[in-house]
Amino acid sequence: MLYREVGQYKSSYAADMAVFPILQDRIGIAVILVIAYVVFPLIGNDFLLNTILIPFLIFSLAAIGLNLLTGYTGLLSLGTGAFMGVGAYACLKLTTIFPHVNILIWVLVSGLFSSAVGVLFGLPSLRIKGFYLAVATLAAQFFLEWCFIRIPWLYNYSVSGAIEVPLRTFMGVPMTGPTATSLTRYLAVLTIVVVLTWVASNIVHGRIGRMWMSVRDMDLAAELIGIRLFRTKLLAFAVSSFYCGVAGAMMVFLWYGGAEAEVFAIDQSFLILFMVIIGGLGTLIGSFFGSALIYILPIGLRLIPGNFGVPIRPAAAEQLTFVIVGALIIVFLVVEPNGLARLWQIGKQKLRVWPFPY
Amino acid sequence: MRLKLLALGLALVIAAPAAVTAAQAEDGIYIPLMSYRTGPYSGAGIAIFNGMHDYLNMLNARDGGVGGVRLIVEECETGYDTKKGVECYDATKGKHPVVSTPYSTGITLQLIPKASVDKIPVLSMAYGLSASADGNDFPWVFNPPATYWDGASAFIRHIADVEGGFAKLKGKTIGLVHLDAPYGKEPIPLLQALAKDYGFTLKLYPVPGAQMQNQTSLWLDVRRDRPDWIFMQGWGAMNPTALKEAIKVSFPMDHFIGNWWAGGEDDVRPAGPEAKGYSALGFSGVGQNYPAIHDILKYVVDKGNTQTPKEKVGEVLYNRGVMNAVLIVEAIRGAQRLTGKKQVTGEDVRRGLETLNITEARWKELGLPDFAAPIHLSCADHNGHNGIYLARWDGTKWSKASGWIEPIKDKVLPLIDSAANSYVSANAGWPKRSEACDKSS
Amino acid sequence: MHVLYLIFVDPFMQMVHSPDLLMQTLWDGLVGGVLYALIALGFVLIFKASGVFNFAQGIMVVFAALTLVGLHEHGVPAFVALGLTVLVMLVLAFGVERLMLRPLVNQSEIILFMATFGLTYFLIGFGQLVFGGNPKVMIAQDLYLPSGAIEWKGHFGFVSFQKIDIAAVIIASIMVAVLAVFFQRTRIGRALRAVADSHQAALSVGISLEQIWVIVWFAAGVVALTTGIMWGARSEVSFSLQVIALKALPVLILGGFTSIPGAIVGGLIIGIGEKLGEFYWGPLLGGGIENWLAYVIALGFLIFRPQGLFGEKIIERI
Amino acid sequence: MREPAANETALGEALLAAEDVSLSFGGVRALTGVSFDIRKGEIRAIIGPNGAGKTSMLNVVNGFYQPQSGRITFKGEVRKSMRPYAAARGGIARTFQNLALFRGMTTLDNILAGRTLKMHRGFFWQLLRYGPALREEVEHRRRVEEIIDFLEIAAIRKVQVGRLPYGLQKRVELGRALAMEPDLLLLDEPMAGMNLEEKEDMSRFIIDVNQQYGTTIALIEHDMGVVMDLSDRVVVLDYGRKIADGTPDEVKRDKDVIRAYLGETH
Repeated sequence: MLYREVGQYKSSYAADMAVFPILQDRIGIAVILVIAYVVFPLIGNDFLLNTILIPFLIFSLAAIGLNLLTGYTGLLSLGTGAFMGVGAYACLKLTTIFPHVNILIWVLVSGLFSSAVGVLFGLPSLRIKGFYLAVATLAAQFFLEWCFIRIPWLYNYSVSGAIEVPLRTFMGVPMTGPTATSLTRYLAVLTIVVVLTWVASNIVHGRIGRMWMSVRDMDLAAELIGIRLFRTKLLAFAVSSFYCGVAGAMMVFLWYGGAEAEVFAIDQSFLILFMVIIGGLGTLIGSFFGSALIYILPIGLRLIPGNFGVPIRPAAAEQLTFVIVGALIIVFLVVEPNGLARLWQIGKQKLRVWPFPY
Repeated sequence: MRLKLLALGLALVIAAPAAVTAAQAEDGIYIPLMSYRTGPYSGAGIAIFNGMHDYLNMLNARDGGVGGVRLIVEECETGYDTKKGVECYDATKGKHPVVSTPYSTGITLQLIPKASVDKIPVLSMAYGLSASADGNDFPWVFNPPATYWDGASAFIRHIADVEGGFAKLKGKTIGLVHLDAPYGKEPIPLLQALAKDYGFTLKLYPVPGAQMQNQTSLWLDVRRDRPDWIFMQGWGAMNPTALKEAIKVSFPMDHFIGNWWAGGEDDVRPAGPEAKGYSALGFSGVGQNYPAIHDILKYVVDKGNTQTPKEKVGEVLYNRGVMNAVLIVEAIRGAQRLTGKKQVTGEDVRRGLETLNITEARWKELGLPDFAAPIHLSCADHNGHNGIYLARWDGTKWSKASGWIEPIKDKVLPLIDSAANSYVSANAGWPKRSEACDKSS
Repeated sequence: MHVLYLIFVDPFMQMVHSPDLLMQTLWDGLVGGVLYALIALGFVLIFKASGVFNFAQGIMVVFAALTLVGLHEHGVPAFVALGLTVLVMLVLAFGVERLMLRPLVNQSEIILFMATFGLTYFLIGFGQLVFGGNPKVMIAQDLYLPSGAIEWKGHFGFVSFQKIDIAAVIIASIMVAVLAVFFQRTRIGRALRAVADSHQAALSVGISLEQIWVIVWFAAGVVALTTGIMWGARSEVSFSLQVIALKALPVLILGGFTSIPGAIVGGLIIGIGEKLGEFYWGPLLGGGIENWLAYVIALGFLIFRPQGLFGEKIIERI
Repeated sequence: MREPAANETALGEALLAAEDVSLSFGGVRALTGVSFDIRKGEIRAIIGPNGAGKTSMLNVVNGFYQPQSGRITFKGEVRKSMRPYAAARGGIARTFQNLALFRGMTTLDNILAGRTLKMHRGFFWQLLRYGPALREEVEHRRRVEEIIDFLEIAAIRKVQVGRLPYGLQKRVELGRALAMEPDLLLLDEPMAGMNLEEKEDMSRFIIDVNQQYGTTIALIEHDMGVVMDLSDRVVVLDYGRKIADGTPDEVKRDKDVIRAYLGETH
């Protein structure tokens, strides 16, 4: 009976409306933050930081972005990869033109460019819905991909045609570029993700979140209680693309350290969509679960055979990974169509009555 | 039931990466191969990595390794995906690899900045960043034996020979069919410069990545423009499709030349006998007729220690893999010589690469007579800009169809210089070379 | 001014000046369109009968072709391999119904859509695991598919018709005709249409949904196999083909998700439209616009006709 | 039968008047030349057999359908048709025959969503959920809690409405409409599918809303007993035409109504 809310009375509406109304949840969050900020940096090697945690956080943020659009507002998008790309290229241009401004500021600002593009491609949502809209976002995906390759100005006319990340320092510490350590990059990514997750949670728990969910659940009724559908949808496109854009900029500047346009191809869009659905549509915590499962699990699967001495060819392991991930997606959908976040809730419910079964 | 699933899933997720850190250290020289036997480019990948794998294993079986130290060869599957490539790199980093061979331009670009930090040299054999041929700016990156610019310039030299001199190029139209990605676009600046110098017209025919198997309209363009020659900077499924389409618009095959990634057996076979006469650049020998390849057959293939079917040994890309392995091994030998150590590190191998000198005689010693042009690297020149030959497809197999063609170095080198400079200036804070220079042996 | 000339005048001048190229473009567009239409047809079959937006249709094309070639590589005679592949598609249909659709019955559209993503991954991995990941050459000769070309020469130039393309068009037409007869004339076909109209109605007249699902997935599998053979013969059999399969989506948008004639007409419009666009207007933008042109055509179309070419006007009720 | 005396004096001028409204879909005529008005403070019933065009009429009033001809006067303003947003802004709220709740949201969120138009703190305060934005949330929460108490649904405050039984969902939907503090409340069969007890509760809520808040109500209902009890005036539609209009007593005696409607059902 460790996890229970009995005896925790709220004396104000404000307390009741807090994002984590239960004490144990608040403690849990504090513990996670301590682990993330103190324990991981102390024990983490490059592999843990650079291959597991940084990408995990970045994918989580992108998944949150897509979740705001697809999970909260009910607009299916297959253009996430391209919107991430917009963020990355915007960040490159900004830091090229204004090299003295802190790169982290540009990472955030580049999200705004992604927002603008997102709104532009969200315009068809005025007329079209569902899978039809998904195809409209595919148009964004392919068109933007073409732009990333075809407009040399975007990648500073570099011969390789790729984004080359320059060295940028913050108070003398390298943040980006080859000399930036995994630890600095990890802390920067972590901070941005924590802050933006907090903001996202504020949005979805407030008026705007309710407007989005209203549109998702029953757009006609939403209109009749005075929600302007078009504006609300565009706002969702804008905020969602902002998150994706920031994730894209972080991906190139704080993780890869250089990238080709191919990184933002359609596969990326699908990957993030998997994360959102497996994690749970319309939940923020689900975005983290989804990102963990879809990104980290295959790494684990690839490493397990080697570490347990099972002789398996890497290619076969890779193909098996595809089979397993594919099967897992189906199994998860069958077992819990509402995603990992729902399982998490059920788990908490079990804890609440533990050790009694009901 | 659901909870158990969740718990199991989470346990898997957490346990797996943790297990990695406890990677066992084994005695020997660790060479990770970033392979791709899956994914869209697996056709080429399988052949290349078979070649590398088999040659290195042959050394282990025949000589007990290099200089008495066993080679530990481990593949990490990237699927040609940059993300997985970086993951492989980080996963293997802890085991002290002596060299990294990313085999994808995307992954190479990721590793170039990391190389000097992690002290692991990058050997990108005739791919990656052309500018990295400049050893002063890129002390940790090597891309012998030739850059894409060398390749494209060799193509121009070849057609000048056929046409009867560079002067005859004037007024000609030369088409570049290329993958619409950084790799495919690489030759453009060089060809543009040459077009200006020699007075030919350059026409670009980009193939978007997603359209690799759907090139009909592009080849209609070719049919409309009727270029005199076509050079193809192609890759993967793009190549056979391009050949089929070229046949469709009846473009003369003997005026159609691919670069060295458009010259494998799988690239031309689907096009059938009509592809006869198509040629492609190459820099490593074809066929099984080399003592070293015989050794591979004897020590590895016949023993069943490989995934390679016997008839695939000696194919173009297989032999290219062998050549890549030779470069690695020669660099390790060089490092052992320079340091006197047997168990060398990445730093030592970097020095070995910088002093790499494979003469004609040395190729022979290695059991690969006339397999490739002599390669000589130096601190400033990490490429060599070596000779390239033309291989022609006779409908069933590739065979050498020319002698060594020299790249047009006086055009390529300035371009390398300026590209290296612009890379360094774009990457503000790029470290200055601090590595000492060894005398070549 | 010059730009306007290049956009509005020059392409048409070219069309008039070299009619052979125009005809060649139209023919190539037609063939491409037929193949898009075939992929879209697979989508439509499944969507109509089970309401599932089957993302895996593209990969089923590759998987079917890979199975065929892979079996042949293992020494199975071509036509036996063909039969076995049809059998494999049947097993796949059963598996999908039993393991995926049945447990997910009554779930929302997006969940089913996601499940087909899972299927896509599964098939990619499984196909490579069994048959190897390297690209393969379609066994066109063994299947007695013609090769070579017929050239039609006139005083204005020549138009070349690949025999394999002609075969593709003919086989596709036969396939569509067979499907149409199947839907209109047979008992199962009528049952299929009943399911499309209303699941409940179908249940109430005693049609087993499970059977229907197996049948449509099997039919979609056979369509996929046909598409795979044709496309494989035109280039090669490899997994990069799946990206092209996405082109079926704009085709569906044009034609509507539930209309077989829509899929065909949509396919032709997209096929011909993107070839014309790429050939005559592409050079203005540096080429390579074929990658997104189809989507933009579909998008522009959607804004004016959100329900597709053959879809019914949607009246929203509340 | 409801006591008319108390309300007779309160009945003011027309809040909304529809004149000669015609609506058709393709070739099908849903409404033909319908005119009627709703006066301030009254409970106005719209009745008629199935397919008579009742719901279409409500849809025209709150702008979901645009009629081909006719005009609508709302709060003195004459327009050709309403628009949903303008209708909501002007104070028209609505419940639906087949429920149009936000099924994935909790009861609380559903009703809070009804307050969207009353909330004004901008986007940037929303990002922080602090200061004015939080104060605003709390203030509206207080109003919503009043409605929750009024409708006696406190126990299901934090339950996803998709999981609630039908009767409670109807109540939540009423709550959402009330949260808009409407001037005109349109109720489309608020008691459909309810048992007697639930109907009585719902009737009580409707009367209370009308009397406590002075909200004008237009409702569609099939249960004649309820209609006769609740409403001040009744308009009767049949095949998209108005066939009668008046007090419940007048309508009940109307020959056309008996023939078209009562005669068939009773």
